[in-house]
This record gives sequence, C-alpha cells and structure tokens, in this order.
Amino acid sequence: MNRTEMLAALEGLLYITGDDGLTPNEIAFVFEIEAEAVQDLLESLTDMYDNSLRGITIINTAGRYKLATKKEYIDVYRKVYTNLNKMRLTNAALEVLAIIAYKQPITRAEIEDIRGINSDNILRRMQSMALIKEIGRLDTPGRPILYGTTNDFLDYFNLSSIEELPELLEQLEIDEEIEQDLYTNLAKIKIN
Amino acid sequence: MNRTEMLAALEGLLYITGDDGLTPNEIAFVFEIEAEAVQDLLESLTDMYDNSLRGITIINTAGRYKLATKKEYIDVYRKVYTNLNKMRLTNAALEVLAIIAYKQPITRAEIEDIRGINSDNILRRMQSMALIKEIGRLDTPGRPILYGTTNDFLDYFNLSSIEELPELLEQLEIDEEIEQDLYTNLAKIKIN
Amino acid sequence: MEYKVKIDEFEGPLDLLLYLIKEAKISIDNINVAEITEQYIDFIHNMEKLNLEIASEYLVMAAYLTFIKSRMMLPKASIDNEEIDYEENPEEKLKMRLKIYKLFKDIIPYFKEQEEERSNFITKIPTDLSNEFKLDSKEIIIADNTVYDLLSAFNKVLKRYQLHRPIKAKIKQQNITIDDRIVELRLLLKQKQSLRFIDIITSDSSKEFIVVTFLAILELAKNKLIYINQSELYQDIFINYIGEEGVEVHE
Repeated sequence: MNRTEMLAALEGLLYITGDDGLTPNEIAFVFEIEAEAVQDLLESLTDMYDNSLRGITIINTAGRYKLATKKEYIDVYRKVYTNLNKMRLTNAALEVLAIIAYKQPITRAEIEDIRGINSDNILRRMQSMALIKEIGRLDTPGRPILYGTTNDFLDYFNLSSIEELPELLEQLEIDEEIEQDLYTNLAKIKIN
Repeated sequence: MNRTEMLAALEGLLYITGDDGLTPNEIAFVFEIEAEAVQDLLESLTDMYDNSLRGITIINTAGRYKLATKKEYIDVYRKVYTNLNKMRLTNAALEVLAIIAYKQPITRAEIEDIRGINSDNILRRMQSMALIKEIGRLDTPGRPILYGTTNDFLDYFNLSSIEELPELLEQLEIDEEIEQDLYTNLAKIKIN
Repeated sequence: MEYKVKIDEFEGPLDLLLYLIKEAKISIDNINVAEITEQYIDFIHNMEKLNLEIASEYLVMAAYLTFIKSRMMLPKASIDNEEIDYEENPEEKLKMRLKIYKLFKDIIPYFKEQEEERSNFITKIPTDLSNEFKLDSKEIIIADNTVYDLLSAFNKVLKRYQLHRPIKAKIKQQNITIDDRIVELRLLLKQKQSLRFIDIITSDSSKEFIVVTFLAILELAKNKLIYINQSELYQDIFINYIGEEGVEVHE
C-alpha cells in the first residue's frame, strides 16, 4: 500500500470508528508501519482538513485520534438536531425504545451495554415523552431502575399489545436451535 | 452562508448523521435552499471525494444521502472489524425478496404459488430482518396479510428507490405477446 | 442414471423442473411433459432411495405431472390453437408457471451483485449530540414511525454489538434448570416406579421445558438411576426407576 492509499484508507477508518477513534498503535498495527510513519500520516491528513471547503477535522483526545466536525458550523448542526428530533424519533431514540420494548424489564446499564454508548439523555427524553417508565427496581446493589414501555408507547406505534411486535431474528434462531436440540436428544433417547 | 461554507457544513452534517443520512428535503430545509441547489451541493461534494487521497464517498440508499467508506479499502476495515458484513442471504431468501419487490403488495399464498413451495419460514425470517413488512390486508376471506419491501431492503441492496430495480421482463428475451400473456395470467395461475 | 445433485439444492419442485429442462437443453415451450415427468419421478425415487427428506410439494408436483401425462394420452378433443385456455389446459398452465418462476429465478444474480456491492460500503453510527444540544420540546410533530422502524433499529444495534464484541455465549432464559427437573423426576419416579414418556410432558409444555426434561432424563439414565425401554418402534417409551444414586441394585 502506498502513501496515498494509506491516507485514503486512514480517512475511511477514522470515519467508521467515529467517536471511538483510533490510537497510534492501532493505526500502526493496521497498516503495518512504524510509529513515525503513523505521525506522518496523521499530520498529512490534518493538513488536508485545514481547508475551508472541509467540514471535518481530526482531534486528539486522551491519546485517541478521531474525526470531528468543525466548530464553525455548530448552528447548522443544532438546527438539524433539534428540528429532526421534533419531526421524528431519531435512530438513537428508536434504538433505546426498541431495546426496552423487546428486552423489558431492563436496566440502564444493560441498555448501554447493548448500545455501547451512554444513553442517559435519550432515556430521560423518552421518559419525559411518556414512551417509557420505571417499572421497578432490580434487587442488586444500587437497586438499579428497571425500564419498560408505556401505553403511550403502544399508541404511538399503533399496537394493541406488546406481543404484536414483530418477531426478532434471534428469537427465530433460538427456536430453531431448541428444535435442533430436541431432535438430537430424541435420537439419543432412541439409542439408549 | 456562501457556497463554500455550505459545502463544509454539509460534510460535517453528513458526518454527524452517519448511517441515518439526510434526505434532499432535509438538506434544503437546513440551508434554506431549493432542490436544485441541493443537488448541486451533493454533486460538488461527490466530486471532491472523487480524489485518490480521499477514503470516503457519498452513497444514496433508500432516498437518503450518507457518507460511506470507499470500497477499495474494505480489507483494511475488515482487519479492524473482523465480522464486517459477512452475512449473505440464501437463494431461497433472495427468491422470496425478488418476488415481493416486484409484485408488492403480495400475499403469502401468491408468493407460494409462484415458487411452488412453502415459504413461511423465509417470510418470517425476512420480516425479522426488517427487509419486508406487512403493509395491509387483503379484503377477502381470512384477510390475508399483504407484504411489501422496507427501507432496510433498499439499503441492503444499495438501491435509492424501488424504481431503480431493472425491468423484470427485459431479463428474458421474449416477445411482447408472451409478456402480455404472462402478466394477464400471473394472477390466474395456481396449482390444483 | 447417476444423480450428483441432491434435492435440498433446489428451491422447490419448479426449480427442479427447470433444472431438468436445462439438462435436456430444451426451452420451456418445447418441453415434452411425458418425458420430463419420467425424469422428474425418477429423480424423486432416487432421492427417496437415498433416504433424503422430500418436501410434500415435490410429491404434489409428481402427482400433477402424472395427471398431465395421463390426460395427454387420452384422445384429444379439438383444441383451438389460436386461443390457449390456461385454465383448461394443464400443460400450458405448467409451462406458464415455469416461465413466471424463471423470471424471478433469473433476476437473483442481480440481487446478489447489489448485496455484494452494498457490503463494500461502510457507514458509521450517528454521532450522539444529546449532550451538546438541549432539547426543550417533548412533542413530535410528525409521528410516522412504525414498529418496523423499531425492529430495524434493534437489528442495527445488534449488528453493531456483534461487530464490536467477540461472540458472546447466548444466554437463554430458562425457567427451570436441568437439576431442578432431575429432582422433580426422581420424586415422581420414586412414587410411581415407572412412567410413560408422554406423561411427563404436556401439550402446553414450552420447548425449553421439553428440552430440559430430555436432558434431565439423559442425565438420570447416565447415572443409572433409570432405564428406558420401548417394546416396539412407535410404541410408548417407558422410564423405569432403578434406585438411589450410589446404591447398588440388589438382586
């Protein structure tokens, strides 16, 4: 891979990893290059973003390099963020709702474990919109809150009951697995 | 906001929205510009990405524009995310999806008439994958469910809209008369 | 005739018929139903000999083909060739079905290509801006989200979860453990000495419960606490109590 290709691939890689970003070590591993070459690549990429036509740049927080939007256009982002949230449920909100709907009762920690991101603000918003509610507490240290969906949630998604949610793929797979188990065990029983 | 600023802000916006993407209407709303100007911005941005130093590009799936990595460096990304997009649909699943894509809204019985084999499990699976959905019910005895494709279907097959599908009958070199017969008889044909 | 292909390689009887037609290097319009029927039935028979499971649809088609074949052997009524009545002529009807099915079959490579193409483009998850920007509105003006949006969001999050983590062992919720079930069965067997297998599961037992019961029985048998017998195939299976663990069976 030549330098041009590495620069392009690094941009793509930084894009995919998003807020997680990459450490110089990780970059060195991926491209099989030395630490110096990594710094050189990152500098070149930073230079490329130092252009008024570009809306993104590279930042370094806590040793991780990541792409970020330039501050100049924060009003545009705010406009989109607030208006889109008024117009429809965003994917992030839908994700939280979906996890709660399918996995209720569920704690915040479990939701964040599945999503891999802090979901505090979205949970609060969904609660204030009355789409979810606290339905109890877990009997473990800290007694974490258990969340579930509300009747407003059912109304919003035009459901008469939570059972009307479409089947999950993992549920189908577990069913099939159990059927498989059943067959293998049946066969074993016959042998005995 | 001048054009350069809009281009930079649009790049930032597309970065933020990630796989959610933006519709042309949303872009028009944010910048308070006409549909034509939106297309112009998107084209300019796409041209900017058409440079060997860049690793990202713009795709349009299900009517939404989104940033995506260029396909040239997929192997680099696979190194970081080992099970990236490895899943492929089976022939049977593709058959069912193709039939639904072209004949929607369609009932399960009609799909099975065309395929000549029970398709219940595949339908459930495709629904769980959110590639198809119930879009209504037929007003006949039993009120059978009508299926159609989803936005996830469009995204999965890299289509901006369902109209992008190639003409079905063009695939076969058959004359117009037969074409006519095929269409008029599609509904009638059933196994006894 | 040697069969290198297996029935589970076909997507159904129409697919098998198309395969046979292709093998014979003829077009759908020119198929000789009598001939193709023989080949089809031959194929099915051979699969049966190999003890392959054959979906009922294949047998229905075999019957249908035989019906067409026998009908053709009857003296023909005067058929107006100008107007083929598909409802009345099963042979033409079959050809039409094959053509329609082939239309969709032939478009599959297109979908495969598109699937492959899309898998090369990777997008990132949306950046979470909920900490940056405060939202005051609790209302949503246009509420057009459906349950499929929920399902779609769930699938996405799951895909991401699998991408970022090594495959986690699936945690299945079991209402009853195997150990619990062993204890239950032992108590029951101690009282009754012998049980019919069908009596320990009920029609409303969940799949998990049935599996757990199976595993419990296997465990009991392994530890020689029970023995299982069946007088004949398809007869009742009996589970018989031997004795306590560690206690030798006395003569």
